[in-house]
Amino acid sequence: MSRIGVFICHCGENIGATVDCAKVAKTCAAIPGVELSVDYKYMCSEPGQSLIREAIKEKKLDGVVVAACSPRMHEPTFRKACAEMGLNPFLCEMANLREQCSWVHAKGDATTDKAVDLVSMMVEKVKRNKPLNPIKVPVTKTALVIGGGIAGIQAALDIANGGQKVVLVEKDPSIGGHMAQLSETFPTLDCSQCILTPRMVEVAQHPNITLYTYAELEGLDGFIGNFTARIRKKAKSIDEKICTGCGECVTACPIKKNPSEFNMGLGQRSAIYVPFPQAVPNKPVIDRLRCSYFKTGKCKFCVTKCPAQAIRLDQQDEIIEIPVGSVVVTTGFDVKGADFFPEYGYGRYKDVVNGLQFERLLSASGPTLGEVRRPSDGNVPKKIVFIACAGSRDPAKGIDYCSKICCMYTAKHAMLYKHKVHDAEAYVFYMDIRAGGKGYDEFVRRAIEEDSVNYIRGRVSRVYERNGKLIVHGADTLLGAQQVEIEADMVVLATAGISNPGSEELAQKLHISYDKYRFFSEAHPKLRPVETNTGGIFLAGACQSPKDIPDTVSQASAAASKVLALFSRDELTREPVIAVVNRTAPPLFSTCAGCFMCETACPYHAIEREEIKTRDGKVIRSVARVNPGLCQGCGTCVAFCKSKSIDLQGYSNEQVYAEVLELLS
Amino acid sequence: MENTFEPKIVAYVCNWCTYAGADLTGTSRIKYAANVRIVRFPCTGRIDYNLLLKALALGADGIIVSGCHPNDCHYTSGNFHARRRWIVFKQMMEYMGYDMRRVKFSWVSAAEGAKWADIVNTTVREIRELGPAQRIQNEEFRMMNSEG
Amino acid sequence: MKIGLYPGCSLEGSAREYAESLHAIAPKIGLELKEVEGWNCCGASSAHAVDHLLSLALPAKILAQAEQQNIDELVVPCAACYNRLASAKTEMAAEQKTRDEVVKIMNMPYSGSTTIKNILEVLDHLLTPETVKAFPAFFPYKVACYYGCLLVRPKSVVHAERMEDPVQMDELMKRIGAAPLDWGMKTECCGASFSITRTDIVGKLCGDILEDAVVRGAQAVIVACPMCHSNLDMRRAEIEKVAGKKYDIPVLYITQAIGLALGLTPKQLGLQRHFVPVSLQGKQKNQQNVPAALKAAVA
Amino acid sequence: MLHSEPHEDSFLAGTIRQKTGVSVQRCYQCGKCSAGCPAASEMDIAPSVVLRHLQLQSSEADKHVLGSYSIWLCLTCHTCIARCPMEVDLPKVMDVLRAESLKHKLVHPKAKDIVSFHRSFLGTIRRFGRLWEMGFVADYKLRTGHLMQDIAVAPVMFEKGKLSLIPQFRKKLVSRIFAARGGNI
Repeated sequence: MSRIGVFICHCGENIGATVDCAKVAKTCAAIPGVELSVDYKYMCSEPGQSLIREAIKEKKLDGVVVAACSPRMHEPTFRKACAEMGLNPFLCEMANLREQCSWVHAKGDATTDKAVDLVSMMVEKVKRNKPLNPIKVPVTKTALVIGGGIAGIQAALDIANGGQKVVLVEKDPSIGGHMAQLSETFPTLDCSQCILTPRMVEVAQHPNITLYTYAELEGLDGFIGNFTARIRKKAKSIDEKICTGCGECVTACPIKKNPSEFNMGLGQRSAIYVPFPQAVPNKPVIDRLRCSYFKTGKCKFCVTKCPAQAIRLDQQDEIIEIPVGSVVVTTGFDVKGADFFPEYGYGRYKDVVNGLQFERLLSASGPTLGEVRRPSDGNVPKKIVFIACAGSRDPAKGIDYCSKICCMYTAKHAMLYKHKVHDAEAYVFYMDIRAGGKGYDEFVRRAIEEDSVNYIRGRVSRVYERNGKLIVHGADTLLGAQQVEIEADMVVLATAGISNPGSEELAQKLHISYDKYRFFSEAHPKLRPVETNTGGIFLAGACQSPKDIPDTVSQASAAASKVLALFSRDELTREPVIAVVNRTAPPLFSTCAGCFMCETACPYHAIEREEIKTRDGKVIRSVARVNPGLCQGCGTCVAFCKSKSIDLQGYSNEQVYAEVLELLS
Repeated sequence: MENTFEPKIVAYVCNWCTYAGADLTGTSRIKYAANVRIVRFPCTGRIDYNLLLKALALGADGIIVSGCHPNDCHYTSGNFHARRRWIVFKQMMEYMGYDMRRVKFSWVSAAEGAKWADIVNTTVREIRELGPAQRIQNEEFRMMNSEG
Repeated sequence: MKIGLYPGCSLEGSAREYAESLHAIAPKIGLELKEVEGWNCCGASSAHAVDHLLSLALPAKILAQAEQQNIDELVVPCAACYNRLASAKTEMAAEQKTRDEVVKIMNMPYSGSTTIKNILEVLDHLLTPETVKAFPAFFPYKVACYYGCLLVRPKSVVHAERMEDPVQMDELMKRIGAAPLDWGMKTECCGASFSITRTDIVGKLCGDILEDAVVRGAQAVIVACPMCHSNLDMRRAEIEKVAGKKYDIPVLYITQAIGLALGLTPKQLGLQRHFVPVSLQGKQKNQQNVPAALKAAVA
Repeated sequence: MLHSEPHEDSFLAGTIRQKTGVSVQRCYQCGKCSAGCPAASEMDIAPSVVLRHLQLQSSEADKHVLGSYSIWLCLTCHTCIARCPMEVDLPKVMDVLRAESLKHKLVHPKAKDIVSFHRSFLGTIRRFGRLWEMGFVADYKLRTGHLMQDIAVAPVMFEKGKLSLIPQFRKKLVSRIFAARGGNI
């Protein structure tokens, strides 16, 4: 016979005025198994709580029902109170007499009757509650950071400086990402590489960071604190340990006319290459799709020229497995190419470029060494038209969203162009100027007022080429949409920022969700901006949505702090509200029939197949097992289980049926 | 003459959307009929249809099942499973000749306090019209149970 | 290839040479045309401007008639008519309500089964690189292929790929030995129905078109639309008035260019009907671009 | 012209939505249509501004649009909708506006010729089933009084066999259709 204490709260007038609390207490006292049933003005108040604590001690209660406000409000409070008296907190339940009774019904018997029902339902439940203990999961204190752009670099450094181990994986031959491609950065105009490269070096040298470039994630198994990452190290065709990065091979390579990814196709690179001078690591890789040895079996110039004999043409991809406790996804973004725009020439005009290409033309390390020159004939353009919202906010082209960074970098482009070519004219066609951010609007105003960049509010209808000039047809919507025609030497499209190719596959490997534009989804748009729905996996930077460097870096640091918080303990504790598969004595072992319907139902891949073996290792049968680390406690599997072998702690069949029985009998 | 029948209505709701929504009905002091008793679950995905059959077998006059809107599920997909299960259940019950107007399935988010009150009130009104429910007899129950 | 023909009003009048050249080349390229009997005007540029249902009913009736005469494929050489017929078909397919109204108005059964083809689609099907090998002559000129609006827009009606830079006509021209230019006015508007009411606008728009063609060294403008043709050819005086300069560049229907490649006489192709004399002979700037097969053919 | 009366249906925006399904509120005034419109330079209010007036949903704004020259200068070349990021079907809107303008007798004085053109055109079709160009042009001249216009072109056309003097009568082809829809002509 259980000894349950029932405590009815008046919540001042909130419940008391509508529900006859005394009557409820009195009626409930009669329920078999109820040791004590009292009402009190404020149960959550200190005297109220000590009332409960005292009762637990004196009456040796083995269950508590507090009938007060919503459990969403005070359940933790009362469970804590019970725990203080050594009563397992999961033996305490609340009946919601305020939000779902007194506040929504009129004073009267019907309401009081309902209150009694609600309480007695909980009494019946509590009778069947089992003491539960928080689940403890060990934590592997190594973080995997995917993507070596500024977000990945920042996250990796913060975690590493926090004293934890980091594995940084980058798919390209060097870290640095898009930021390494930028010329100057708004709104301060400090040189991108000058602020980035020191950090790249720091990453390479940090004792807590293991860097794998030219590598990609193959797969991820496990759960928060206990992942296993499979990483493919693509064959660089060199032995990094002995390569000195002298560059002899690069000079020797005869296959020089390959479009340079780093220079957005505006420059060229050899088949064995270092993407850019400040690359980290500063050691070459062989692009096997371009290398003539891998195409024809002949050449080997690099092999013969290499003083260190570091070239390894027979090298194979290598797959390594690393245990990690947490993952930070920082895979960044991509931009649309100029060929995305029929009305701007389908990319047929060499002098119609996108923003990232223009960055390379402005950059001192770029193909023109920082002089603005037309890709077509190498002349210095005297008149450039910049088109904002090229593809962004354009449902007709399938991109409804604002890419956020274009307004600022377009102002920067126009400004830098004017600084470099003094007698130049710069026109910017825009729809709105979105310059929210510290010093941002001031920056745009500077472009307009001090550098006299010509801002025209309107979208460009068409760009076409006529004897070496680009004819731009626009309109000035501030002059009644009067038509504007500009004969430009160059057109720069602020093309939409889009998710990286392959982001979808990556999301599936990681079991994280993504939006219809294949940007990764945060767990909550406001309150959990760097978490994903999968515990232990965090986001930072433009892989979540297009964003500028300051936002990216703050997100990266935020994600890093989440990881450090996770790693601050040796074990994770979680609410024990999870599913369990029953176990019985041999020869049955479990009533689970092994149909694994639950496996298909579980959104968290928490169901594992456990093989029951005889002593000599012969498999008798395989049954389901719930991984307590992965299970979030939704109970979908319970509803699916035909043999009722799986049950949800805290909401077990026994408990909920008891509630229903009590209510309807 | 005025209809004085007070139906017993059981509500199976999920903790994250509808239970919170019902709390909001309270905090916004919106009144509704006192005939409903809420049983709280973590997710509609947990609500197995034996629970509905049991309630009907025990003489509930009506049932409301309510959870998060599609795509809003706290557990990403529980409510989709619930919806699929519901469709099958409804067809099965109708096939067996049960009047499914007594069982309501709805989405109520944590922000839809008014909607919750509205659902309860309409359900109570409709079921008052229908009158007391015929209890499902035990053998029928067992029969369907074996389906579940 | 046996196919129904909807000529449309212009081909009986101001664009007679378009009809003549079409019928002249048809037998030579294996095209058998069956004219829709008792066809009426499609309403062209006026009906839609005044009454929407009228602009649907007129073309719908033509299609209904085609159906009655078991024509399941219909070629519409006039780009304007093509566009009207296609739009009517699309709109009636999209909206059952509209369709019922239209059927009620014209009081004829309509199933929407007829496939509507413009001249380019048909020629593309017939003028394969193989078939042109047999051509006696070729058309070795630098040409500016002018599509105008109605062959490429709106995309919901005419499903032209590369709406901003179509290439079907250029492809056809290449096949008969011409050198189509990459120019800027392929799909700009010529002023269409303003040929009578606002000749000044037509003058300006057409001026821009001819200017660009001439600047890039075109020897002829090729069109597949009577409206474009009449504006560029018959309105030459207004064009020159606005531009303040003379343009002697001729404007040919695509069927006429093909006719010349087939060795037909200017008379057979109705070239004499043009306002701007078609004098191309003797300035064949395009020898080098002529496919070997064609060189052989003329040698 | 403030957003005084709220209810869409009582304004052109409503009529347009109901007749064509186009919502003028989708337009975010980027001006791309005006930028590409071949006739814009001649218009009294640019295409995007026409839409802006419709968005205001006030009787003054609506009246202003129906009385504008622009709606008659639209060539239905579809350049706007081909490039519109919000896919607002402006040509469809223009068709409705012209019909409404006629209905409410608000046609811009300078547009009289264009209206006459359409009337002559459709009148000829109504009478002959097909377009008899000679008769059509003659009819137009009589309506507008531009008797001398094209005095140079016509003879040449005739001489080049582009004009036929005698029409063929195929009235019956279209009589039914015009009986049903000829109201505006």
